[in-house]
Amino acid sequence: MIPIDISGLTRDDAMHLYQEMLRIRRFEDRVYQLFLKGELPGTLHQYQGQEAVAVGACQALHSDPKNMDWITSTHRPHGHALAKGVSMRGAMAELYGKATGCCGGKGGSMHLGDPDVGMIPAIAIVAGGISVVSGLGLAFKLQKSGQVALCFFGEGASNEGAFHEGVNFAAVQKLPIVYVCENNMYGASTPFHKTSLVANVADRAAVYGIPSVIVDGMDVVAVRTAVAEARERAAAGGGPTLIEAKTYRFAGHSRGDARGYRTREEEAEWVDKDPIERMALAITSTGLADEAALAAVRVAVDTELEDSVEFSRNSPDPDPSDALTDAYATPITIGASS
Amino acid sequence: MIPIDISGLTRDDAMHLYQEMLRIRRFEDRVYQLFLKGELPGTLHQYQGQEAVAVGACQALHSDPKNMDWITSTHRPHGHALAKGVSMRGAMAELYGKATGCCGGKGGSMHLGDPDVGMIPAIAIVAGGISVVSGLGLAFKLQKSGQVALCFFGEGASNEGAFHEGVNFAAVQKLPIVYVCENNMYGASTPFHKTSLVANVADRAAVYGIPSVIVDGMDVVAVRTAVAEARERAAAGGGPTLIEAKTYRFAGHSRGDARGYRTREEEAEWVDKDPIERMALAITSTGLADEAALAAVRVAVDTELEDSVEFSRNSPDPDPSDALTDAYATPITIGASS
Amino acid sequence: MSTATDTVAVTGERRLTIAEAIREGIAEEMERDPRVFLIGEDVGIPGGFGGAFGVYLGLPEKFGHDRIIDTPISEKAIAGAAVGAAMMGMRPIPDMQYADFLFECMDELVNQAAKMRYMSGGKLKVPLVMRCPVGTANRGAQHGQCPESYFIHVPGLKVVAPSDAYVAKGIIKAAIRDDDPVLVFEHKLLYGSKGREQAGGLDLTAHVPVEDYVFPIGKALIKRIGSTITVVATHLTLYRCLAAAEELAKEGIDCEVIDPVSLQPFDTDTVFASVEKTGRLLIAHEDTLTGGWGAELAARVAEERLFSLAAPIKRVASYDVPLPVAPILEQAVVPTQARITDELRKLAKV
Amino acid sequence: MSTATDTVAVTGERRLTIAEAIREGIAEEMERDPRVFLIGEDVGIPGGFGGAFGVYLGLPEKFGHDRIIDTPISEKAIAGAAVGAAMMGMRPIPDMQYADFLFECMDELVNQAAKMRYMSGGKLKVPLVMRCPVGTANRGAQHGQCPESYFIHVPGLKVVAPSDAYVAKGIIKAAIRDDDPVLVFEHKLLYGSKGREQAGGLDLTAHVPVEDYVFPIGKALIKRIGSTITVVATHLTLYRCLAAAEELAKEGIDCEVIDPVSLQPFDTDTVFASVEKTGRLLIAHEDTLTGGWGAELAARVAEERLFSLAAPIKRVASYDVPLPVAPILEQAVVPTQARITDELRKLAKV
Ligand SMILES: Cc1ncc(C[n+]2csc(CCOP(=O)(O)OP(=O)(O)O)c2C)c(N)n1
Ligand SMILES: Cc1ncc(C[n+]2csc(CCOP(=O)(O)OP(=O)(O)O)c2C)c(N)n1
Ligand SMILES: [Mg+2]
Ligand SMILES: [Mg+2]
Repeated sequence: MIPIDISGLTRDDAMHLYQEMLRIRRFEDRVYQLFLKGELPGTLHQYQGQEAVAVGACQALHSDPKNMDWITSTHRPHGHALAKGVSMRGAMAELYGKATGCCGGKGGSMHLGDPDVGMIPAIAIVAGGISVVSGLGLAFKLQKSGQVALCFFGEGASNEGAFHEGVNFAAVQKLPIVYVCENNMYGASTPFHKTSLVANVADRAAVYGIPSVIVDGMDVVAVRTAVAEARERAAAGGGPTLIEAKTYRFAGHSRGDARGYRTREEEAEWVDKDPIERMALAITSTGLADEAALAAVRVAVDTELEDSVEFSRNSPDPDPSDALTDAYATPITIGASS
Repeated sequence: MIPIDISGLTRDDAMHLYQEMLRIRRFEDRVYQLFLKGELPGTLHQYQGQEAVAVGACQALHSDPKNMDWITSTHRPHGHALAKGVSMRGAMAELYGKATGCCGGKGGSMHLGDPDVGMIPAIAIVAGGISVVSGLGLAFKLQKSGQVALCFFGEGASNEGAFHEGVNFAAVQKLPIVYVCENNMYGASTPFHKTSLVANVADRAAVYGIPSVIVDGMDVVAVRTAVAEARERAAAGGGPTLIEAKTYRFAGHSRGDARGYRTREEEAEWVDKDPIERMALAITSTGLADEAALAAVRVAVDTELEDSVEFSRNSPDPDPSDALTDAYATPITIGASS
Repeated sequence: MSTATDTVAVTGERRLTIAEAIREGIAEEMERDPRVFLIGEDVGIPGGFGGAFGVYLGLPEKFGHDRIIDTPISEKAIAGAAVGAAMMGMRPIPDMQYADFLFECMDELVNQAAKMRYMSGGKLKVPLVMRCPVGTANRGAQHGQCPESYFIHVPGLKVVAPSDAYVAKGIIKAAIRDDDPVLVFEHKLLYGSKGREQAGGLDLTAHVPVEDYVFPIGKALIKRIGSTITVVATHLTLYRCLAAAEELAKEGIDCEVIDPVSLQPFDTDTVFASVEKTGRLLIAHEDTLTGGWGAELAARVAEERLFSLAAPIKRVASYDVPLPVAPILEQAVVPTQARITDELRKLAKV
Repeated sequence: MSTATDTVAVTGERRLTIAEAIREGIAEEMERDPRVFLIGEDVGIPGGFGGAFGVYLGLPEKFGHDRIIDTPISEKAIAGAAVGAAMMGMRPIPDMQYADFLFECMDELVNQAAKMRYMSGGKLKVPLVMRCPVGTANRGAQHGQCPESYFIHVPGLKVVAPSDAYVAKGIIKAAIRDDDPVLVFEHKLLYGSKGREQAGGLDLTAHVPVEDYVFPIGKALIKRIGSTITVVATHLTLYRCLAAAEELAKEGIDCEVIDPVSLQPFDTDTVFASVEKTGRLLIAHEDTLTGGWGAELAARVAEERLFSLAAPIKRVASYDVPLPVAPILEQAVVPTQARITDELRKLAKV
C-alpha cells in the first residue's frame, strides 16, 4: 500500500481528515450489521471505499452558516451526509425511520439530507441532482451571495440527459457549481466502458466549454485540493468545473448484491488503495502521529457511532398522522375520500 | 455569388439535384402564399434556404423499396419530406388537411411523413427524432438488413437531453445511423452561441467516440458526398456519424416571425449563398446546361406544384368519423362517455 | 369579482386580454418581490417573441436579463433550475412554450418539485410557478394537448386553469406568492381576441382593476346562476358551455355554469352546493375523457352527494385519441358547443 | 382460470411466482418470435442481477446479448429505441427498473409511442411492452410509486396490472403479441413470496399450466363471488381486499372481489354487472387517490349505472402525499387491510 502525500498538512488537519473518513466507514459497516439484524427497513446503497471523495470535497466547502455552500447527493448519500455535517444521530435515526431522523422519517436511506447544514434531501433518481443543482447555483448567482453548490454524482449518471442539459445550462450561465463525479467504474452491475466509448467522464466537460480534472478518489488530500480550486473559480464567477474522482465501492451496489459482475482480483487491487488506510499510513510514516493517536480517534468515532445507535433505538417512531403533513407548505384539503 | 463545385457530375445528375431543390423552394413559397390567403390551417415552419441539406442527404440514401433507408424529421419537415420522396400531392394535401394527405389529414405540417417512402411522421418535439431514430438503427442492425437511418435535427436540438442519450446509445451500439444537424444558427429566436460555449455541434461528437464532419450546408454536392460516406460506414457496421451542415433559414422561424433577432445584413450574406442559385450558376458557368434548360426545369416544377395545389383543393375532407380511428391498431372501446 | 363574468363591456371599465393581464400580474410581482424571476426558451431575446405567445413583451426592458433568463432548448434544465432556485429562496417562473413539452421535464416536476419538501420533513419549500399554454389550434398531436389532469394526480403540486383576464391576473399573482409549486394552465385561444369565434362569439376580455388583488387558489367562480343543470368547465370549453347555456335558456333549460379555476385543490363545496340545487351535473373539458379531471370530480360527487343526483353524471370531453390536425377532424374530437348543447338537452330530460 | 384464484396449493399443480411466470412468458415469446427482444439497464450483464428483480435471470444464456440488450442509464434512449424498433417491425420489451423512472421518458411514451400510429394516418404500428415494477417497500418517495393511472389518460397506450402468476404470464404474452404499446405494471411485493405477510398471509403463487395460453387484454377476473358489495382492486391491495372479504364474511358481509387486470381498456361490463347485483361499490388501489384510476371507474359507474347504486361509491387509496420511508408512516398512507375492512363495514351499513 502506498501512503498518500500529506506534506504540508498539520497534525490536526490530517487527523481530522482521517477521523471524518473513519466516521463514514464505521457508520457504513455498522449500518450493514444492523440491516442484516433486521433493525433497519428498506434497502441500502453503501459508501465504503469512496470516503476520500465525500470528505475531501466537503472539507473544501464553506460551512459558515451565513454563506454556507450546499451539496446535492444521490441514492448513495450516507457518506456525503456525514461529510457535510449531518449529525450521525440524525442520519442513523433516519435510517431507523425514527421521528428524530434528519428528515423526520420521511426521507430514509436514499434521501438523507438536512438544509440546516447545506444539504438538500439526496435525490435517488440518477442524475436528478444534476438537474436541480443548476437552481442552487442560479440562486446564489442572482443573490450574489458568494455561495457555491457542489453536485455529487456517479459515472453512470453522466449518461443521463439531465447531465447534458444541466451541465450545459450551468456552463452557459457561468453558475457557481462544482460537479464531482465519483467514478467507481460501475453503475449497479454495468461497467462504464459498456456504456460510453470515452474512458473518462472528465473528457465530456470539453463540449460544455468548462474545465475538468481527474483526481485520485482514494486520496482525500488530492480531492480537497482539486475541489478547493474549483470552488474558488466558481465563487469568483468563473463558472463550473467538472471533477472526476477515480474511486471504487468496496461493497455491493445495494444490500444483497453478490458482485458477480466484477472479479475478486479487481476488488483486492482497490482495497489496497483503501483511502483510510493510506491516510493512516501517511500519518504514521511521516511521524505526524503514532498508532496510539489513531487508536484514540477510532475510539472516539466508535463512541459517537454507538451513541447514534442507542439514540436511534431509543427515539420515538413518528406519529402516523405526521404522514399526512408536509406535502404542501400551504396545506390543501387532501382528497375527500379516505 | 460563388458557384458550388460540381466537377465530375453528369448533366442529368446536376439537373436532378437542381430540380429537387427547386421543388422544395417553390413548394415553400407557394405554401406561404396559400397560408396568407387562409387556405391552410395551423402554422408553418418553412425550409427556404436549407434545401441543399435535405436534397444532398436524401440523395445519398438508398430508396430501393427492398432495403430502403429511413429518415426522421422535425417541426420543419416540408423539405425533408419532398426530398425523401413524399409526393408533392400527398404533402400539399396534408397541409390542406385533406383525406388525400400523406397522413390522411391527421398529421399536418409538423408531422409530414410517409412510411411507404421511408419517412416516419416528422416529430415536432425538438430532439424527439434523436430518441426514436436509435430504434430504427437498432432494428436494422438486428435484422441485418443493411438499411441505414438518417436523423435530421437542428442545432438547437443538440441542447436537449435526448441528443445526449440518443447519440451515446447509438455510438455504444454501433448503430447504422447518420445524424444530420442543420445548423441554421437560431433555435426560434435564440442564437446558438447563447446556448452553447462550443461553436460547432460537430464538436460534441467526440465525447461519444464517433466521427463528425462540418459541411457547407449551402452546397448540395458537398452534403451528398459527406452523407454518402457516413452512410457507407454505418451500413458496414462502423456506427454513427454526426454531420453538421452550416446553413440558414431564409424565412422566419414560423409564419409571422418578424425576425427582429437577426440583422438584414446577416440575411443578405446568406441569401448570397442561396444553394439553388449557386447550383444554377455552377451548371451554366460550367456549360453543363444553359438558361433555357434551367427554365424548362422551372416550368416542370411549377407544373407539378400547381397540380398538387389543384389536387389538394379538389380533394375531399376527411370524414369526421375518421378522427376516432387509428389511435390503436387493435381498437379498444373508447371511453364510455361522449 | 362578478365583473369578471360580464360578457358585455361597461363604459369606464379597463378591459384586458388574458395575455395583457398575465403580463401585468407578473410585472407587478417582479416589482414587489426581487426574488421573482422568469426562465425559459425565447422569453427575453431582444427582437424576439417575448415567449411563445408574446406574454413577456416589454419585461426584459423593465427587469433586465438577470431576471428574464433565456435558456437553451432544455426543459429538464429549466425545470430543474426552477426547483433548485425555489428551494434556495427564489421565486422562479419557468415557462413551457407549449404544455406538450412538460413531458420532457416530468421527473423534475413529479419526483423533485412535488417531493422535495416532504422528503425534507417539511424543512424546505419549493415556490415556483410553471406557465403551460394548452389547447388545440390546428397544430396537430404534439402542440395542442391539455395535460392538466396528469398533474392533479401529483401530491405536492397545485394546478390552476384560469379562463378570463381578471382571474388570470389574480391567480398568477396568488401563485407567485404561494409557497408551493403551482402549474398554471392557460388556453392559447383565450390569450387575445382571436379565439372569440371559437368561444361562441363571447367577449374574451374582462375588467381588470388597477388596484392590487389576488384571486385565491382553490376557489371556484359561478359564472352563470341556474337551476336545471350544474355545468363545470374550464378554458375554451367554459365559454362554449356559457354560450350553450344562453341557447338552452330559451328552451327553459336553466344551467348553472361553474368555472372551477383551480383543479388541485378543487373547490368541491361550490359544486356540491350547486348539485344539491340542480340534481344534475355535466362536466366538460378539452382534455381527453379517460382519466381527465372530470373523472375525479364525478367520483367525488358520486361519493359525497350521490343522493342529490336526479340523473347520471355526464362528462363531455375530447375523445380518447391523439389530436388530428385537419380542422374538420379536430372539431370531431374536442367538445364543441353543439355536442355540449346536445348533451345538456338530453340530461335535462332524464 | 379459476385456479388462478386458489389460495391453497392443490397437489399436482405447477405453482409459480409472478417473477417465474413472467420469465417463462417472455422466454416462450422470444422462442416463438425472433422479433422479440429485451432492452434496459442491468438486464443481461454477466454476473449481474437479471434486471432489478431478477426476472431475466437465465435469459441471456438462452437468447444471447443481441436480444438482451444492456443500456447506459438513459431512459429516454431505452424508450426511444423501443418506439423506433417497434415501428420497424420488431417487438421490443423495454424495462424500467422501477416505474418511478417512467417520468424520465414520458415524452417518448406520451408524445411518440402513443401518437406515431395516429399521426401516420394508421400506416405505422408501435408494438412494445414496457415493464414497470410498482409498489411501496420502504424505499421512500422515489422508489415506490404506482404511476399506472397517468397512463390510462394517454390515448394510444394500453395499461395492464396483473396480480397473480397465471394472469401475469398470460397477459405478458398477450401484450407481446399485441400490435399496440402496452405498459405492464407489476407489484414488487408480489414477485415472490416475500410479500405474503403484507398480502394478508395469502399464497402469492398460482397454478400455471405448461400449455401455451394468453390472458386477453381488457378482461377482468372475478376473484370472489359475493352479493353485498362489489370490490375492485389490483396488486397488493387486491389481496388485502380478498383477506378483508374473508374476515367480513364471518359478519355476513359478502363481498364480490374483482381484479380488473387491464386498466386501459377497462372491463367495465364485469363491474357494471356486479354493481347491478350488489348496489354497492368500493374501489381500492395503492396509487394515490386524486386522479387515480379509481376515479375513472367511479365516474363511469356514476354515468352508466347510477340507478343501480344503493350507496355512495367509496374509494380507498393511498392518501395524496409522497411516500414516506418509515414503515409506520408508510402504512399510514397506503390502503391497509384494516382501512379497507373498516370502509367495507361502513359501506355495508349505508
Ligand atoms: C433515473 C434512474 N434510472 C435508474 C435508476 C436505478 N439505479 C439506481 S443506482 C443506479 C446505478 C447508478 O450508477 P452511478 O451513477 O455510477 O452511481 P453509483 O451507484 O455507482 O454510486 C441505477 C441504474 C435510478 N435510481 N434512477
Ligand atoms: C421539446 C421542445 N421544446 C421546445 C419546442 C418549441 N420549439 C419548436 S422549434 C424550436 C426551435 C428549434 O430550433 P432548432 O433545433 O435549431 O431547429 P430549427 O427551428 O432551427 O430548424 C423550439 C424551441 C418544441 N417543439 N419541443
Ligand atoms: Mg458508479
Ligand atoms: Mg436552428
